[in-house]
Amino acid sequence: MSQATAAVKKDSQAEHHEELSFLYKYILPVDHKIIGMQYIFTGLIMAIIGGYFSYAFRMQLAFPGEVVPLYGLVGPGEYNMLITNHGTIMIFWVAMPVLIAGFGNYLIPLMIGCDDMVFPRLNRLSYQIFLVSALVLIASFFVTGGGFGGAWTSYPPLSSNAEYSLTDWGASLWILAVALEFVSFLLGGINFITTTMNARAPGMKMMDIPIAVWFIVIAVILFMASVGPLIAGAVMLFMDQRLGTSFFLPSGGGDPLLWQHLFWFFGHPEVYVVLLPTMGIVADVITVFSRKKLFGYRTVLYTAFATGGLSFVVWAHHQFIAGIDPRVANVFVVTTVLISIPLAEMMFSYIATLYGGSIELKTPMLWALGFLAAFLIGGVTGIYLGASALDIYFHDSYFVLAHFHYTFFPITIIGMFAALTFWFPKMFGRMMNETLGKIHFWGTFIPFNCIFLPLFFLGLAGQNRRVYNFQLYPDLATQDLQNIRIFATLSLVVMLIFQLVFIYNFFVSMFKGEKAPNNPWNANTLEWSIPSPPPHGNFKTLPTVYRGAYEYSVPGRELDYWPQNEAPK
Amino acid sequence: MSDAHTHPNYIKIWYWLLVLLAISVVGPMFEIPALTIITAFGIAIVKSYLVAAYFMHLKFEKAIIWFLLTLSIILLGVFFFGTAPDLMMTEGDQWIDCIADKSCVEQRL
Amino acid sequence: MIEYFVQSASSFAGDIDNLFLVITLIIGFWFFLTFGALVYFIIRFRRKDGVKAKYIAGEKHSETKWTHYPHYAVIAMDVVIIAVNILVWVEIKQTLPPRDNLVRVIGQQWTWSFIHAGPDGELDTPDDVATANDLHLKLGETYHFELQSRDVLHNFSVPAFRLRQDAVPGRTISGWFKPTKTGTFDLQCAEMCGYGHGIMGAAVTVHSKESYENTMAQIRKGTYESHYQKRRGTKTGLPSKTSYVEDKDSFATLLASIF
Amino acid sequence: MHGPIATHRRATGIPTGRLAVWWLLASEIFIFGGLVTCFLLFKLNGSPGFEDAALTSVTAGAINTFVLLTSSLSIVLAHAAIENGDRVKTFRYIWYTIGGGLIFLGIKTYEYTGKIVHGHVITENLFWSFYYTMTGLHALHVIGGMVIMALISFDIRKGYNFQRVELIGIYWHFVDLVWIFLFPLLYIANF
Repeated sequence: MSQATAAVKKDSQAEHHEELSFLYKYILPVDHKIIGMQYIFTGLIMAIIGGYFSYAFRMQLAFPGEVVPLYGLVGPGEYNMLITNHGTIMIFWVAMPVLIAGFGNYLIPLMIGCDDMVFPRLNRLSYQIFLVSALVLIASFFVTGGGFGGAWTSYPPLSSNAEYSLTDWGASLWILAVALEFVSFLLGGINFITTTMNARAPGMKMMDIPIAVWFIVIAVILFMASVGPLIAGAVMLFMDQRLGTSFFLPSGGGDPLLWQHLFWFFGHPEVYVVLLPTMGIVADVITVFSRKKLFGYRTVLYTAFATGGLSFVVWAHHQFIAGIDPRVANVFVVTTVLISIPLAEMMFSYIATLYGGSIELKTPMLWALGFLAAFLIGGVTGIYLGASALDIYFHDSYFVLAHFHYTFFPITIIGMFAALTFWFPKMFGRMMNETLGKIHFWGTFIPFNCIFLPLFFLGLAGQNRRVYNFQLYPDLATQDLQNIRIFATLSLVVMLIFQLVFIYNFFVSMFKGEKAPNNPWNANTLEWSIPSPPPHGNFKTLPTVYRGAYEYSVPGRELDYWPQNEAPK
Repeated sequence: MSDAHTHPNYIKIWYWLLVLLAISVVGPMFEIPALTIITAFGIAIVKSYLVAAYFMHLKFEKAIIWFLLTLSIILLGVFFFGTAPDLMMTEGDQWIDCIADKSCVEQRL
Repeated sequence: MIEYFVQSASSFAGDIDNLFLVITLIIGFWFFLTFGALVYFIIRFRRKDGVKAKYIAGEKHSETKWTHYPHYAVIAMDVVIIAVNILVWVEIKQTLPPRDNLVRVIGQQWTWSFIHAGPDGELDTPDDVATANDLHLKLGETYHFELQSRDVLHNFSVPAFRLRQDAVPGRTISGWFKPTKTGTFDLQCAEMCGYGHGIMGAAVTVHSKESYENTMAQIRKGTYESHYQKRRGTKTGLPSKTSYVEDKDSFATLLASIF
Repeated sequence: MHGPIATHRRATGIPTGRLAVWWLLASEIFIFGGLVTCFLLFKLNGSPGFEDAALTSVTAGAINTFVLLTSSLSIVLAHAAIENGDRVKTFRYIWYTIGGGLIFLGIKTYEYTGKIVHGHVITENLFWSFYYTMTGLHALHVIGGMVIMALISFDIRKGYNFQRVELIGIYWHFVDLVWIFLFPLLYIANF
């Protein structure tokens, strides 16, 4: 005992953060900031692939049967592969790595005031597994038979038998990549949770932690608690594919519905896994740019707990008409509609935060407010789908598609841009160009609505998802509906073109932008108290925390912000 | 390292575990289903409690770890009961498992 | 509101449309209230020099009531939604009204087979009439269907009937509908079922009594011309591409391209 | 060995390593728990094939349980020894544990071979699919634990990372715990 404690004590004194060689700084880093950026850049590259896929299949829908410029002809099998991998990439390889792993890695140690993650090498390992998973997924597009095309939910028996899916190795590599990605995030997640639980700066109480950190950690806990059964399910599916077992095959005694339950038991909490980090980031951004304390910090936190808890008991609303017992559906309707209560309360608190503020519409603030507005539409349309009877009409229609793009697009893309533009000065030590930033915002936000608002109406008209050519259905092949499809597609093209503005702004600002001061936005949290970009080891002397993260415009103070680590007089 | 607490007598716990193992092996020999379930799973729970509480020092651990482990078991229970109506029955409200009663169309499997 | 976009041709279509309307009214109210507050705050509380933001922690009751009261109202309206919804759900999915006729629907990659019960109203009897991709129904009769799948998941989806149900291999799922309007409607597969998912459609034709008997007689004699095939060649609204798509996507071509 | 200061903070009062192991085990509970739940769902449904549980060898299962329980004892004794600073004894106990793991895997291999020779392969029916999947995943955990234990034992001999004995111990007990539940599920309960 005594000897061991002595060893621990010796360890803690041994650390000094020297500058590292290029190899250890950028290729095999243990520094959480570099690992975080690796995640973000990998995620952005995957986002480009996912965006390219969406371009290809939207063009096919608007101009069926024609050769898509920069892609080629999209046949039915290829269309399935494109939509499947668009969904998979955007959720597992963009939303999760950028928002949770990327910003989680970058922000958690900075915001809670410590020098690194508690397990830096585990952190590196989890990124490397993630990278391998991304490469496996990309490899799956090029094997014989092409990439997997059974939709991102990969319902068996379609996904479990090559005879049905016609993508023998595509399906196996797909499930392998997804499973690897889960393992990577499990390892990363353990790191995040233990870091936040154990390594907070002295004085930082539970209620002083910035909402962004809280929400990332809650998201990770949700992920850990929901993904286990699906990892087991992935093992079972893989064995069905490769060894010929029949866990999900009715003729061998299995049940295809089992996969649906396993998948959605993970899949619904997953929605909140990606939502919460963005909600947290947005909380930080709107408080800074409205110079307001967050309205009801505790309320917001408790609603997040409630949402997280409820998210485990709503999963079957994805299966209302998928063959589950109709009596069970009633239970899930109740829980599903109930989940609107904490989320509505959270939304009300965010909007109430703006009340009486001093709002400055800088680019990050525009993104954050854009998120609130767009997510509001995504949220309210969810009520339709939570009602089982309406789900009879809307299930797997474009209404569902429009609904979840109104949640996932704000979460993933808008949230990501809010975070990138907000923390860009801290990451690279330069400011981004405001004008270009605003052009990019409007050039993304307006086309985004033009893409997905019309899709609600296509859903009302009875158009189903995952169909590669609606000309085959006379009721849907009318010129009016086709015009809507063409409009949505053209909006997508416009939006994709405007992303070039961001890429230009991002790289030019990274090298040529105006030098950023330590605290360009006059924010309170700890990461703004150190130089931009922070050195290896973050803090010269580790900070002590004296107050909560949102003490803006405190009466009786000359400055309208009050850094968390500023000692009281 | 574990904090200052007196060690339980590990050998004694081990003896108990072996006794329980013997019971769980002997139990099914009476071929009474109820007794089998009790000796098999009841004893498994007692054994796992002994291992967790004494060998894993859970008895001396902070409440949060208990909370964590209990929560994970509860969530698995939620999953079980949400899934059971579909998987544990061969017929329900407006559906029947037609493999079981061979009424299905011939499967192309 | 849905009937503005698509015809409503079954007895419960109106219920679903009404449910849609109820929910639209409720959430429309909330949406405009919340969205209005958001926009108003953004405009009203823009940064002005010399004006300092208010310090509101949102922890006192006088402050939290602004989020709590709306939130209680949300609960009340949720209860309304749940209640109305369960009524409609029970009617459509949990009850089987007495049947006039019976049809078995079988999905397989990538075609629909329909077995009409014939005059005796029972399946698995010699007078059954089997068709591929063509479902024929009599106006005003309550139909029960038995939904089965031969291979993977499929979904029996007829938007005009507001009807949708997955076909799960290994299960027979039953349900009902009652056509209330003559005409031919689309049936789409709505669950990803592989390569040909996009072309797995069928035509649902609701007949008057005489026309139904005629068609059935034609089918028995073998002189029947498929409504589904006839329909696919017509009115796509995109004249230039129609023939191209048509050739490219015929089932035989598809199969040939795979094997 | 050194690491960031963060690693040595303990705001919860639980050392970071131990906290992380507990979180790891919580996620493992979900993975094994998911499999066990699926197994139970099919078993309670009366799916055909589950009566084959009578064909598994209770003797082999019981011996394996005994081996794992004993190896659990030896790793906890290793932990007790390192708390007293007895590195030699710790090293020896860790290797006893690894030996236990090897015996376990040996018996497992013997069982697998016997079953496969008798035609009970993984595709025979759902019971055997679950049998091989669950015991296989468990065996992978045993192998992983043994490798880590071997690495730690050499650290101990060199005189550092003493706290890791407890961490691998907790993990090993968990592997033991999983087996305690697999044993009645796959070997005893053939009702």
